[in-house]
Amino acid sequence: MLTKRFDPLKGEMLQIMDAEGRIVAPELKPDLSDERVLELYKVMLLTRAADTKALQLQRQGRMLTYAPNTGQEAAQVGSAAVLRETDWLVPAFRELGAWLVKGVSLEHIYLYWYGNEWGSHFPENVRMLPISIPIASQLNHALGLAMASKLKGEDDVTIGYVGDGGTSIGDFSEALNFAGVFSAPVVFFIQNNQYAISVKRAVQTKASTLAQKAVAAGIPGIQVDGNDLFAVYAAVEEAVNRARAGEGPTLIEAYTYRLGAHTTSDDPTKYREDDEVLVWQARDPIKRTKEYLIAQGLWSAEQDEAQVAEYEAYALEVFRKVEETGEPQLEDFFKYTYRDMPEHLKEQYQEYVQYLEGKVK
Amino acid sequence: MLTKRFDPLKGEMLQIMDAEGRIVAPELKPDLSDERVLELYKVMLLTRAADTKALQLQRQGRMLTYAPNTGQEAAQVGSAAVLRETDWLVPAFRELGAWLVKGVSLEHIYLYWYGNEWGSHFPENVRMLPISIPIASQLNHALGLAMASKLKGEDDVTIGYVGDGGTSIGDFSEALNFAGVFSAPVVFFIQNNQYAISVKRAVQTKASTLAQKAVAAGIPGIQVDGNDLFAVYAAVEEAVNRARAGEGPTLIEAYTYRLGAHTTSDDPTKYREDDEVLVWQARDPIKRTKEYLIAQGLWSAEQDEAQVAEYEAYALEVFRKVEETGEPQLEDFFKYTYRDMPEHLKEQYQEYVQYLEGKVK
Amino acid sequence: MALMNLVSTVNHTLDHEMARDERVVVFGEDVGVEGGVFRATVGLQKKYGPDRCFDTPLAEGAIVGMAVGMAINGLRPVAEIQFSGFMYPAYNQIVSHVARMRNRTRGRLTLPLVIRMPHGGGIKALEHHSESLESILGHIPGLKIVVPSTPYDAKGLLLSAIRDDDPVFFLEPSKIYRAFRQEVPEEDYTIPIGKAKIVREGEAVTVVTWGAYVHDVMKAAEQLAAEGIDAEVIDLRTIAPFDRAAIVESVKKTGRFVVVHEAMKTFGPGAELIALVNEKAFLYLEAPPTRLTGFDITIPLPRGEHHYFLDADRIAAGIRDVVNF
Amino acid sequence: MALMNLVSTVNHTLDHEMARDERVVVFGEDVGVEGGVFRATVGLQKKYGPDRCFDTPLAEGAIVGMAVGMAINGLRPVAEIQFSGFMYPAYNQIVSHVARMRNRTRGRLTLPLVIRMPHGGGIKALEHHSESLESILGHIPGLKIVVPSTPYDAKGLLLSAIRDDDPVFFLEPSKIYRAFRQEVPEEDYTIPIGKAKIVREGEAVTVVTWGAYVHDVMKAAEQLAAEGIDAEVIDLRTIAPFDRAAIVESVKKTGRFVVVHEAMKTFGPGAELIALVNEKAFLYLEAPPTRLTGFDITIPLPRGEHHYFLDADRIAAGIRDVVNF
Ligand SMILES: Cc1ncc(C[n+]2csc(CCOP(=O)(O)OP(=O)(O)O)c2C)c(N)n1
Ligand SMILES: Cc1ncc(C[n+]2csc(CCOP(=O)(O)OP(=O)(O)O)c2C)c(N)n1
Ligand SMILES: [Mg+2]
Ligand SMILES: [Mg+2]
Repeated sequence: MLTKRFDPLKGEMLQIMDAEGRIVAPELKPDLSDERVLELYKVMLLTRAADTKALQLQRQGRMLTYAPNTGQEAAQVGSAAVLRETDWLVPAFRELGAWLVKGVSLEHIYLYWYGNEWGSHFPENVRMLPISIPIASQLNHALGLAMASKLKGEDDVTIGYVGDGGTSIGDFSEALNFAGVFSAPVVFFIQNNQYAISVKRAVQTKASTLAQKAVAAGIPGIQVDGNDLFAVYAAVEEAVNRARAGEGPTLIEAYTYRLGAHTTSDDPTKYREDDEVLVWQARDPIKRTKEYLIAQGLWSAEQDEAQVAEYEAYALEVFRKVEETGEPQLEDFFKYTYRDMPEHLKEQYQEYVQYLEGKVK
Repeated sequence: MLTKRFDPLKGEMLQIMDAEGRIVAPELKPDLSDERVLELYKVMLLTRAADTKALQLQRQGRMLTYAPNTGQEAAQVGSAAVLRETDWLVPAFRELGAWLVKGVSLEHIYLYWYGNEWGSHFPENVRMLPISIPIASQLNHALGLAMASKLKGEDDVTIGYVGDGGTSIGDFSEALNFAGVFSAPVVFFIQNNQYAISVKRAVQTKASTLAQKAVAAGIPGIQVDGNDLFAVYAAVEEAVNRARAGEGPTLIEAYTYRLGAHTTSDDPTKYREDDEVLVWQARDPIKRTKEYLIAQGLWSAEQDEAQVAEYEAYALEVFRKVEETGEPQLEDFFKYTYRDMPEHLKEQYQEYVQYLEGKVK
Repeated sequence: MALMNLVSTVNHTLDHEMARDERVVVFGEDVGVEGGVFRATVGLQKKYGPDRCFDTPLAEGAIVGMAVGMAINGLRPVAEIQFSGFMYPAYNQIVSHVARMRNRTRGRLTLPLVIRMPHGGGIKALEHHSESLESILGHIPGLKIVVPSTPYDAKGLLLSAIRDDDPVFFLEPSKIYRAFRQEVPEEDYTIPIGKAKIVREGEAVTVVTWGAYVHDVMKAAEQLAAEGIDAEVIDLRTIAPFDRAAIVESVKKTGRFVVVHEAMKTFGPGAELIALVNEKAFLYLEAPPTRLTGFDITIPLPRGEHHYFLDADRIAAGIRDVVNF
Repeated sequence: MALMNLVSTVNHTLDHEMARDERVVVFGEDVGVEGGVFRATVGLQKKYGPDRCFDTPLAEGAIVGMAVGMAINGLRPVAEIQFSGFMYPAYNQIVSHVARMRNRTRGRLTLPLVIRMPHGGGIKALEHHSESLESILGHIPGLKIVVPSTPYDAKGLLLSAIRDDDPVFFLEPSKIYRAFRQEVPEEDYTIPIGKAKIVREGEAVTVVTWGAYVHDVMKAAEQLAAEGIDAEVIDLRTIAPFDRAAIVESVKKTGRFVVVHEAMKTFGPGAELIALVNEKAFLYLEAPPTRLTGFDITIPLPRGEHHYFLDADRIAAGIRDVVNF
């Protein structure tokens, strides 16, 4: 078991592919076909293209606030890739790659960041919760989804995402602890990107790893190289299998880095050195996976360039569609508070419509 | 260091005196004079006498709800005994022995349980917070008191108490984590009495010890035999010294048992077997310490009986005084909401006084 | 039909619905093995097994957050918070998620869940065991809040709550858990959420209240009737979204309005009802709409709590003032 | 004197008070190294060192709970909650301890602490970044709640808040953090907590508001003045305990009352003011006291948020209705 072999209390971290795309632990490499690896790599590329576009559009004043994912694509894509369709994915707010793997359309995602609630209305078959802004609170929903699967006798698994900052808030400990007690089929996945806005990981906790927080709940925990697609996949696969077999929850810390800003309102030069960023750029998960694929003869620099261009064009096209959705329906703001609109909301809505009509006249 | 020698992850628990009062680890025995040990033993006796009386009085309908301490006296007295006058004690609600050691009068304590707020108005020199009913929330106050000592450059230490149930709620993890990050001079002391009302320790968490929850915060943790006065004292002494020296917080789990009911509204036969209680009665901290003292020639069965009788009489006398305090001052309920009574409260108070006067007429 | 008190009715109703709908799961602190500190869930674990009724670790935020996930994934969780004063650790889950999941997802994800809790005071309890949360919860769009005043109502309202597709807070007045018994039908019946009940018709003044105070207000009304003051008493039953029409209609008839509640006065639930009466029946008002409420203080410990709570005499005096205005 | 906007005034004022009183410590998420996501604490760590101004891990409950302990042990903590929508995890600390420590100990332990947070919306932010918490906090006895509407007031009120022996919530309307600048004296001055300010005298109607809406209401008042409607505008400034006399006196003069706020309507802060006006000035009322507020819905995401917030036109229309009643 990986969680036995890599003890976070001893500072051990699972790595399978190094920063140059070389396989350093072939015996641990997950059993993925070349096509599947390429497929996942392409989602990583799309994730980055969507990021790049969103940032451009935001600077043009067309997109609103946006939380970039650059640098974290392997952690996101590698983790969600393990799930099957009936498994549940519970996001925090910075897992674009994971959502794409889970089948959410880029249109939904852009629509959300564009400030429209319909961006969180996913199709029936996409088992993903909406973005959760209150940090770590979503982990208890992951617990609940998993508990329901278990109590219903279904073998679906839930994965819940959280950031390094999120491990400090009570919900994190509570969710892990409940999951341990109930042997809930859930995987808690930390994207440790070293920052909570400006607050460094070292200020977040004195624990030397975040994976060791599993000890408090008596559940297995493991730290993995979060920029290594294979390591992430392998650890999540083991955890998901364990959960599916009724053996309870796992905590996974993906050690990664946010190469961009916290959100488009953030200026990271205020709190970190360029040198640090350079170090992590060399560990870029996309670069690394690309080098692996090229070395395997599965991909080329030219194909890569063309694919990136295609995805950027696609992202722009999707955004244009989103822009064209225009004004949201006024009634929607009132309609979804309860199943049936109560009388006082009908009144508020109607009075407002009347006011607006009066203004137009 | 005890926290290095006794690793909760290996199931190791510090014990110095066994259930028969024999010293099993003489090299670890804290450096306490015979008089001091006897003094502490007497506080344990007083604690139990006060408990016994309170329960009797409650059954007579004279005392209100009361949370008994029987079985936990060593954990309470042994921990607080380490503190000096300027150190802070932050209670949960079941640490009578600790409060007595810290210098709170039994009169205050009875007055509180009798349902009068003045029971929490301690003298200026007693650095103890009032009872905190919302489980574990008080640990963040302990953190804050300790942080203030540190920031003011004073070397006072704070001890914060919590139950086994309290380790599941977010405040517990948050307080430990903050304390670790800031190296706050605080000791978190768990009275693991095996139950949170009816919920067994095993349902509270899958962690095999509560002490190991320290790992999540990256701070030292240790499990001690909570019915062993010396083990408790030794572990707390080490932790307090460390905190005072600026070396940060410690988590201590005192492994003990609530021999009585959760409170006077609780019936433990609904959720636990008599056999279990019998096992723990044999481990009674008072019996054990008494046997030690008698073996040392410091005490006798006769002295013990007389002392118990004296304390029970004393407790009754204190309670009678409390009963005589009569009705609380009406104005007090309004007066202490703000420093100065705002106009709306003056109005509410005056209207009510008028109403009462009108009724009397 | 059986004679039941309020808490045994809650127990009977949970049993009834767990038998009928296997999606219903019941959990909370001390809810399983012990059957709840008030015995509201006694016997359910034995009957339905520990998958359907179980104890949780001590953490209200996780209890409510878990209920959110369960409700999304096909269950109908009925969670217990041990006392309403211990709801606060779950307040983030309540405001940020329980209230909003439907709107946030434009109806894609809904939360058919119930949070039950003992509510209000007057039972000589410790601090934090006497809280009234109507406006703290009622201010949040998306929540439904129900307070029964009788065993009969409790069954009908609780069945409605569990079957409701929206999250419902079911606040059980602990003071009357065992205060009296009533005939409660064994059969299935529901009482609609959102409808108030006129418990006494009258012409002189409209008195709105709910929960334990319904009984004190009724006592006051009887006192007043003896003096020739004929009060109309409305049991609001649902605090959010509440029955505005029932109140407005009654005030249009009586011209006078009193609201009686346990919660603190300022920014409390009574203020809302007075604002409503102003908005909808201003021209009918013959006296200032009036609140008889708790003081703006922390509810005293047992030795002083009788000062905080209203009794029939004080209520009658307050109503009399409005009628004699 | 220097021209300052609201957020730079907060920064200046914290600096001022940290220099004057070494018991003042400032902390919260991103407060230290970065100087706050809105830059309200920028430069303070550099100037006063990391013992006086520092970052905390991410946990609002611990931030507030730690402030409680610090205040008891001789400091004057000024904690920041990053947005008011993230106050909920601290709500248990706030209700159970911040509000009650003085009363619980009959004055033995007091909490001179300040919780600052950006408040309200209208800044096209993500979900949970636009919350108005007046009644959620104001209902709790023992808390003081202040909302400044100008840089000048912000300094005077914040100094009062830090020097107050009771816990004060200082809600900073984020919409006007940088909306305009004003001359703010370098010197020490305080503005008393609990006193409202008449920002425009008038005879036709009393309009009470606070925070960012003061400016929209003033715009509306100018529009109305052009029509010959002379509104009296009161900036409430303190939400709890609020200045009842100022409101009542004004309503006795004008006979008409409108309250304008961002928070949701039902069980919202406006209800309380209307209840007060009823209790204290019923016989002076010539029209129903009226609320112009947010709808009872979750504040929409940016594409729709303009529907939630009132502008001067809508405010003017609402006031006009009351005047023409
Ligand atoms: C309860 C809560 N407090 C504060 C915030 C404001 N906030 C948004 S993101 C963030 C940092 C989160 O850091 P982390 O968990 O590491 O996730 P990351 O942003 O790095 O992906 C903060 C403090 C929030 N959203 N929720
Ligand atoms: C937040 C909160 N939830 C629930 C309760 C009700 N309650 C009072 S004591 C208790 C059990 C506490 O167990 P533990 O922490 O082990 O302390 P012990 O009673 O054993 O001393 C519970 C659930 C509470 N006081 N606070
Ligand atoms: Mg992070
Ligand atoms: Mg316990």
